[in-house]
Amino acid sequence: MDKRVNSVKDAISGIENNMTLMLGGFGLCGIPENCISALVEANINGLTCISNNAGVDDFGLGLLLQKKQIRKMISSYVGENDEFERQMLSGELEVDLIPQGSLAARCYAGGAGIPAFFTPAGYGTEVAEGKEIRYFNGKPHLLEHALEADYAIVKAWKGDWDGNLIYKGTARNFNPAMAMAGKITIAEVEILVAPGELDPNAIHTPGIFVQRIFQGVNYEKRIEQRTVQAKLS
Amino acid sequence: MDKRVNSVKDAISGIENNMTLMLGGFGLCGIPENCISALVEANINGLTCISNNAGVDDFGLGLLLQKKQIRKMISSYVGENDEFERQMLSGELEVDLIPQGSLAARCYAGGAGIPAFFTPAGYGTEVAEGKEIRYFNGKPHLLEHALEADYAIVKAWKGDWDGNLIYKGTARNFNPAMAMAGKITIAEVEILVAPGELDPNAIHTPGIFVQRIFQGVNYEKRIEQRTVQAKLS
Amino acid sequence: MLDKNGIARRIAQELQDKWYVNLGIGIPTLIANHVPDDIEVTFQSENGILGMGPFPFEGEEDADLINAGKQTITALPGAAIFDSATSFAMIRGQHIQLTVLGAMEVADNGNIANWKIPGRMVKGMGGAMDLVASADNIIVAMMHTNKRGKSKLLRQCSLPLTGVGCVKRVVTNLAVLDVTPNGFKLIERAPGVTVEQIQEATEGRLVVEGDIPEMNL
Amino acid sequence: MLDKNGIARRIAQELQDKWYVNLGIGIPTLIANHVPDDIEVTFQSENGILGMGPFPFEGEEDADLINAGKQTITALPGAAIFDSATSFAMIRGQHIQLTVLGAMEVADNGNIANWKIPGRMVKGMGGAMDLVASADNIIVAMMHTNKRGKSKLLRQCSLPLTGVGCVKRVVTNLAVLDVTPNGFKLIERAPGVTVEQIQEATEGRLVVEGDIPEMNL
Repeated sequence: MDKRVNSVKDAISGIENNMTLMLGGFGLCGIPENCISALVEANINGLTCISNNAGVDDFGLGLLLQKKQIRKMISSYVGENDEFERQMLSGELEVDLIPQGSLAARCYAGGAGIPAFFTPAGYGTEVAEGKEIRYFNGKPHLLEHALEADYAIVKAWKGDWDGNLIYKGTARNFNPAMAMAGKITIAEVEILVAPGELDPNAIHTPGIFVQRIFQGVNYEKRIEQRTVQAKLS
Repeated sequence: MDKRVNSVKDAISGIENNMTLMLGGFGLCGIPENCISALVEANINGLTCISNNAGVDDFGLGLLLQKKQIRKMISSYVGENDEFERQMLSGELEVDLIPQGSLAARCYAGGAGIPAFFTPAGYGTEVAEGKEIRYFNGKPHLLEHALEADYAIVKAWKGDWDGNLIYKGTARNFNPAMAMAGKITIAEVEILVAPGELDPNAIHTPGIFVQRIFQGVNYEKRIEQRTVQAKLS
Repeated sequence: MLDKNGIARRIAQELQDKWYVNLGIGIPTLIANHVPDDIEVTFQSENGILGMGPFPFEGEEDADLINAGKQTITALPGAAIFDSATSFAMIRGQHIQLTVLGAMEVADNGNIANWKIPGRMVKGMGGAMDLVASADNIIVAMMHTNKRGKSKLLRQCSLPLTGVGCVKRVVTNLAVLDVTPNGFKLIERAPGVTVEQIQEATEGRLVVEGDIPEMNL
Repeated sequence: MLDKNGIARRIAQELQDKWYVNLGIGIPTLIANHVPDDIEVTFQSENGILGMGPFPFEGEEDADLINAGKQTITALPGAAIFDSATSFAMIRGQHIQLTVLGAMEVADNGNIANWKIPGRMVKGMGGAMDLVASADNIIVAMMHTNKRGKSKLLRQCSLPLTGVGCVKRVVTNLAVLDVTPNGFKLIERAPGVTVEQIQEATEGRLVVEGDIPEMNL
């Protein structure tokens, strides 16, 4: 079932102003660099972006923020981005902050046909405002609802034409749950192979969750915090 | 973090009469053969067994049924087992039948700290009796609760001393979700290796979910329905 | 009148290119043998495989590679293996375009019963309740009447339900019928079968409008 | 009085053999450098790794291998990688034996605030709300007072909460304190610090019973 598209432009075709997107990645690790650049170039505006973070000022989702293409961010952590903070505090940008585990679980639920579930995270905090509280085993939980997106955009290490994906290291993060939750899921990969070349036992995202796939180019894979130790000689 | 135990007897130590066990497998595929035999030998009784199926008359959980060690089965499908049907229809055996997807999701939820969730499966049927119904997007859903077990017993293909597991083919089935849901999880594997020998990217069940591990012996891996096609010569 | 393979062949005409399809045990399994050459469909089996292939050659059976009917199978190039929780995430999340399953009874309001005969047969629902409650597109494949000649297309199911209002289409040895607010709407007759025979064999409300074409197999 | 490394060293004494531990950003991260030789603990980072190792050697950094603080790391033998949903399944499911995190404020009823200063700093809660709501065993690592000398151990948090009634123990540059129904119970003094200095620096209720030993570092 060949899901290859010819270019990143074809991959993002159909994404329109005011749509809701999910974008995989944690910090700058495992983000769909090619698609983000294409969204900047296509100048699509008014986006609601569901992504754990908001990139940095000049990379990742920060590029869309710079051009004010994002109307609303749904994230768990948005530090490391001055322009983000400016837009949020000035009220230009709407922001919905969600506990990281609830964000992951809500994406997973959206893809898994679970419309709502109970979680302990956020009880007694701002996050609980307006939400149903119920006790299980004597412990309070919030009812959280599934998240879905018009398009989910994920980045994997390897993929095949059928859309099967394998991630590398901690670049996996939110990508698998978001891949499940997109009405249309776009996957960009570093290495695209023919069906049969990936071990069926080693697939992280089965191809059924992916509608379009292409091999990206020029991955920068910027490191946010380069921490090293000196080699003993 | 060495979780090896010396024998299957050590692996099941602590399992007592009237406890609740989860046992991985689908049909006879991916079942913990060694632990089942050890439970038969240890003559532990009054068990509540959560397992998708109940084995066949003379293999898998059927061995425990033969010796009437099971008080209650929680399963989705229990055909292919005459002794099971006899015990159930005569009232000797208590049976809770659960939709297969709800069973998997309830095990996953038990391991994932999600006490309850909504699913469409079973609405309008016996399964819905006594359960809360709620509509999402105009569609009725049941509130289902997490399942947990005193011990979860799973079977994997490869494992390491830290408890990391890799399954082979469709022998994966219920094993990963159940591994998450045991207060104590016992893993039996065909091949046990030292930490570092498994690819961290290819682990299906991270070791944190496993408390005891051992290399099983004499796997029979019986096939329930041997379906083949003739080779064209 | 069709045999089981005929029913499977007729349902195979419903398949569309690039669909993911879940086939139940029995007649539905046979559909895989009749996929038109010009389309590509991928079969999911709910025990944890996408890209299920044909039965293995003799001597190449793998006990660790079975379908939901516990039959030994093969994996096609591009297959993916996953666990049960992920498998039903696909099903509940409506990532599968077509579900075909057997039934003991179908009612003219789309209700289906296929898992239990109280006091006599209790095999369990397996994945059927998840499948029928989740899928948008459900076809039932079955014989029009049971072994005692009694209609399986009813005004109301007498057996414990598997799902309510979920069946969209029924393909039997006699006919293709759609579930509509007014009951079973006759769409096609099996070769050589008359409208009267179908009416005779259908206990539920049957809507017959205009000429009913014969199936084109 | 302790420096940040001293706080980390003291908390490392709480570690037990075979524990899985989640360390937050800041002081908690330093704990990994002080694990006693005779025990083995495994560090989880909530972005998706168990078995996190030390920073890589220069030139061996991998952009695809970071911790939750976005720092380049290594994976130890026996490490496992997983996705965010699975990572928080571990956390919510209480598979982790100890969580250590920083805080802006801790109240004497175990409330904690560490994610937001209204109108001024809104970085988000990241995984902290899941961690504090889920873990049975939560230690806060922080300085006893803020940069302006104001106590961070309060009768009541003034900032938006991260979690309620969840902190079990606080280790600061001045003391080890347990959260009890009667407030912060003083357990140990930092080297050279008096009970009076701790009382002075603690705004919340402080319970001092008997002789308070000095930490044994």
